[in-house]
Amino acid sequence: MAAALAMAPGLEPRDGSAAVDAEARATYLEVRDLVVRFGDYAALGGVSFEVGAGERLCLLGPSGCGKTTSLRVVAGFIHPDGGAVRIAGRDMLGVPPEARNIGILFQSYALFPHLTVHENVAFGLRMRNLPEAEVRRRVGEALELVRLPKAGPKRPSMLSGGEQQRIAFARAVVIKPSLLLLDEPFSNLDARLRQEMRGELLDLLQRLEIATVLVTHDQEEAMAIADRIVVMRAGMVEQVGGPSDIYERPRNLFVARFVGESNVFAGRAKPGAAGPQIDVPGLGRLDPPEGAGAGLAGAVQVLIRPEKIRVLPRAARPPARESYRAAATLERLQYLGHRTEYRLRVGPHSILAWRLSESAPQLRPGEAVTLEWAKADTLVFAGETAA
Amino acid sequence: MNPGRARHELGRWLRLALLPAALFAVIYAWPMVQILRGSLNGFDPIAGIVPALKPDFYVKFLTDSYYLGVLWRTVRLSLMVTVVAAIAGYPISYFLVRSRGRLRLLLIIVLLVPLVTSPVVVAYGWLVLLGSKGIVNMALIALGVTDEPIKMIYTAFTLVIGLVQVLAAFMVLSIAASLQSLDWNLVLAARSLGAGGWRAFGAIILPLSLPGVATGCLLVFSLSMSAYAVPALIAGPQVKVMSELIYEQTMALLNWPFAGCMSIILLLSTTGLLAAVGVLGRWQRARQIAAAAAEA
Amino acid sequence: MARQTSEGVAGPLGRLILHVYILGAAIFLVAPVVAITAGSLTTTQYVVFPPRGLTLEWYLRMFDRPEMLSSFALSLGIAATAATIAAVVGLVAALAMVRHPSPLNRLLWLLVVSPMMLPSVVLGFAFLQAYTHMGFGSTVAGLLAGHVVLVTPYAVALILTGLKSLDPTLELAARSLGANPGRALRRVTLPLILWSVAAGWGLAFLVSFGDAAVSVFLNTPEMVTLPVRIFDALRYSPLNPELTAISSGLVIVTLAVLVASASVVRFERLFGGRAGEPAKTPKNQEGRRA
Amino acid sequence: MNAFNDIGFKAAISAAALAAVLSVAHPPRAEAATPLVLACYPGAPETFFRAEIIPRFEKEYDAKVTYLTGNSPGTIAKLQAQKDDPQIDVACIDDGPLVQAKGMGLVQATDPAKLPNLKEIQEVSQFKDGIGVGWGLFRFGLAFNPDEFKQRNLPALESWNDLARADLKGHVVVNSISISYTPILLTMLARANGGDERHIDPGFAEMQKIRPNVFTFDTTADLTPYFQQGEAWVGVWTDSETYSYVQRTKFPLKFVFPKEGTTAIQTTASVVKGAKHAELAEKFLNYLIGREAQELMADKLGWMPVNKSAKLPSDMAAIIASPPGSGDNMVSLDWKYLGEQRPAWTERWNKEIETQ
Repeated sequence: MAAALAMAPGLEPRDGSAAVDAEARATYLEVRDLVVRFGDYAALGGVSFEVGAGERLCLLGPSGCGKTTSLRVVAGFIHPDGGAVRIAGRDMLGVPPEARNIGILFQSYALFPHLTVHENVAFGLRMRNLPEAEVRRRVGEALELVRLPKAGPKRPSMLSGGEQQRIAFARAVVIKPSLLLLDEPFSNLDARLRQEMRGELLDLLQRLEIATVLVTHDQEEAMAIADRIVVMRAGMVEQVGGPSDIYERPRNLFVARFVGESNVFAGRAKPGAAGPQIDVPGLGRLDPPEGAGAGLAGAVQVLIRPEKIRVLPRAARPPARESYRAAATLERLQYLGHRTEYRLRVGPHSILAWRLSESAPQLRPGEAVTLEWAKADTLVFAGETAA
Repeated sequence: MNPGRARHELGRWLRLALLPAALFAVIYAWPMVQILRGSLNGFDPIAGIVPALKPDFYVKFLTDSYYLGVLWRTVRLSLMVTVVAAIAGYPISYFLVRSRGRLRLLLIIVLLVPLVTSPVVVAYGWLVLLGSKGIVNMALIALGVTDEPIKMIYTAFTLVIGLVQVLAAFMVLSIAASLQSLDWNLVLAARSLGAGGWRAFGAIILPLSLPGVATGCLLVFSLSMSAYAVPALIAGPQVKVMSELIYEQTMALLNWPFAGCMSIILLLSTTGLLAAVGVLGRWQRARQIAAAAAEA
Repeated sequence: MARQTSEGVAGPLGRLILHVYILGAAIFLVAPVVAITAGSLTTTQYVVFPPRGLTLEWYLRMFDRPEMLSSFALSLGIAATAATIAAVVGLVAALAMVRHPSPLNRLLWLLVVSPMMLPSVVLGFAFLQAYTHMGFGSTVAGLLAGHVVLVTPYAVALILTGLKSLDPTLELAARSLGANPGRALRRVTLPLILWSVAAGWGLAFLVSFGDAAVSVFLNTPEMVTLPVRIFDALRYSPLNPELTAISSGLVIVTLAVLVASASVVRFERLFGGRAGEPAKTPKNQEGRRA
Repeated sequence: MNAFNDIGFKAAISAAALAAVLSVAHPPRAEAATPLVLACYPGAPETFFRAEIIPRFEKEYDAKVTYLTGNSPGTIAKLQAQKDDPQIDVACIDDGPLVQAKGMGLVQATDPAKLPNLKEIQEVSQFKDGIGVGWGLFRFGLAFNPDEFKQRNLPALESWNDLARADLKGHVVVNSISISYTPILLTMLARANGGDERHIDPGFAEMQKIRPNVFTFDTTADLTPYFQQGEAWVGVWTDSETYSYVQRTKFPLKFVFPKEGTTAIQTTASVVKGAKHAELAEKFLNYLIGREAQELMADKLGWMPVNKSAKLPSDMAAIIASPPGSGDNMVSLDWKYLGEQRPAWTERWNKEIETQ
């Protein structure tokens, strides 16, 4: 498939891309056609994904998309109305949560407030009736792992948010789970701490090599941690793929808009001899590259990522091959350290573009400029409005 | 939800609910069904109950403005007791959760004293204090506030005061329970954002303690609606409430069908009012959510 | 805890007003009982306040009335048993209501809470009739059953509040760590709502211990609870210091039991609420506070 | 397997076990003596029965008496509930509610031949239908505090209508309609103003005049707190209660019979219908109205005896002003009619008198 133009859903088979990415790994967790209904409301309408051994999968989507419900079905807290969950080939339906050997890091951490840190971490081991000496050894190791070896006698309430999270992580992994589930693990932390913990968690996960499912609504978090991402909406899977697939080749407008920022223009497509011709009022004709976009007709949405747009002093050099150009006026310019953000006007459109600061041209607001972007970076989707 | 999972859920619910439901069906619901059935009987002052299946007593109650007036007074005074208890009890709850050790223990005991004392004794205590030769009147006369003793007992006012005193513990402990679980960091945060003490109270503490206030109001309102001893002994029978009528029919006239009828009406009024408040609350929340969604 | 560092909402003047108010409220709550207790120290044969002369004679006479003491023991036993059953029923019913949403929960709630909304004379009368038909009208079982119905609403209300304020993911966490539902309940849920269960038990105990209206219908020749004895005695013979001595002596004994149990179970923490609190109190605000 | 279930089950078992233990703690006594279950008033009468009457009766008749406390409606409720299998042998009920107990068929007649002491008691205490006997007499009148009267130079009380006197404003205590004294007060007021129980309107009219004077309508039938606290100067009460109270506490109260006449209510005792020990129950009734028991009652309990041969305590005359002659001033009431009218009077009283 041509990399340049992602097609509207329905123009190609649904599960086309997922199989390609999972090829290297043996499937460890397999979730098939999950259906969960709460009364009339369908929380999950047939969700499928798999996780390879040692792989980190992220369920990404806005709130209410069914990602947490999926997680709870995998954990065994919700009995689905349909579908299957298999871990290492074994059917999990009917297996109670306590028999699944799954470690969970809850959004609220769910540390037991009446137990000390040591007792919290030891809880799962005690439930497995391990000898006391081994419990002590493994709790020690786990606390060592999260770099809080002295926290044992403390109460969870005496720890900071970041420390609480590390203890919750230790408690989840000390039982040597076959699968680790992380439910919005960073949402209770402030921005700086979130960055820090994200890196730390990634290190830990890479060291432990446990199959992991992460649930988040934060695409940055998803991209930073996951090997593969499942984008969900309204109880359905929209796209499955590696972080760059999802970003560079979103399957539809929803995925494109949910993952990263973009400029979106409404246009119309007319079938032509060499492929469709696309008119965007105010931007002119943006024909897709040869061979792509066959069958597009009627209303379309055209999408360009801000970092794909080059901002040039007017008529600086001849246009690059296979690219589009548009004349624009610079309205606002913001220097953000490593990058510079431009707010530009082309006819009726307000366009966002950004460049790395070191390669950003020196421009002043009000200046007339030329915008240029590659045809390959122009994504066209069928549809009336941005959903 | 598919039928299988619904059955599964119901099964799990039943495993827990069966014991209390079965126990209460036998020792509570069945006796009350008898009362309901009995309330449809007739009554003869000499021969007693006349078996029948007629809603005569319900018709009598619901068409007589006197009885409806007593029901309305019961509701009105119970609401007053609830509001007074909530307002008067809130500062005590606040103080309770912010004090510790012996002081807190002492305060809890003080709250429980009226609850565990025989109402006859409490009533006599109020007579001793508020009567025309009581300390309060003596003090007022000595201070020259009044020449004649003021009648402070056996009025609707003493009914409210007496019930608030006896039921205060339920309100205070319920509010204290929710204040106890309040995250006081939020108060700090609000104050660091520049909210004054009272603004922080209104914006943070009060809304978060509302569940406790609701539980307290539920308890106090229900108990006020059904209280007998305090109204009869402290407010006197001139301030008639439902339970006094019911007591009179049960114990003095042995008219158990009419007593049963009024009990059923009282129970329906209490649950009906609570349900209406519940529906109103849910409707209010739904409207707020809708308004928030419309804004977003 | 964070509370120790927080200032509360009131300034110094507000605090002063609050303290004065609390003092006033405390006086209001105990004044009638104190007046009568003081009045029963009188040397006259009838209660007067202020008392004329001081004597403990009336209190000492209490011990000459074995039926009062045996009733006291019976009341303690009935109250403890009824409160225990009420707490178990309340716990199980509250778990059903909170853990398993069901349209039947409204009915269950009504079943266990509505006794509170009925005058106790109706309950007593209904129980007497129905229990006699069922064959346990004049037995301990009947008296106990009546008290269980009477006091369960309090246990349910308090345990329900405690359970609702508990973070449900704590139990899920326990399950994911390998605890079956029973162990999760015992090791996590119960310890965390213990205080509201204890508070529910305590209120149920006090209500049962103080009830006269239901017991008067269900008493048997061998079993008359203390409040019934006092209530009857006060109603059928003029108020005298001996009876008020017994009544206020009862309050003193009851509260002594409370104080004693308080030092054992740390009563001041008795009403729940703390459950799940620390998990909801991430300390990340510390960074901002610093 | 399910632990919630498990806990519920264990609780049910332990509750059942506890109940079993508690009931075993009171095993039915195995006794040679004939048992008798007496349902009678709590409080002072209970103390009196336990201390004076029961030991003597048990000794004389080789009986074992169990005393079950209950006021009249409570006892009737129990009799009604146990109708098919009565546990009570003798029931003490006030004469007003006794009419209802009879109407409900809860008590049975006694052969006068079995009650030799019947000859000695007042006529009012013997019932024509042969069901039950009266054993304690309570005559209506006005109890007052002479100290309060002296202090204010108030004229002496003479008539039922004096309750409406302006100088008593706020210091009259009348029982609430739920106390059985009040319908009788109504008939007395009616009689003092040209009516009677069948023409009750004058009674209500007079009560309307008394109403502003009323401090409160008492629901406990115990007027002593109001006298002790000086709220009540006059109360509608009975001679037995006044005497019994003064005898016990030395509180200065006096009692007067209004000139229009008075009537009495009685405490009665009846054999319960289908009583398991009816024979012994009859013996108990006979003993209760005998001279020994009646004198003990007057002496220890302070209640007026129904037995004409019983001696009255010597100090009684100082407290109870000249009991009216046995004949003309004692009005006998038609209890059945009063019973029939009580619901209607109660409702009318509630609407017209006991309102704010």
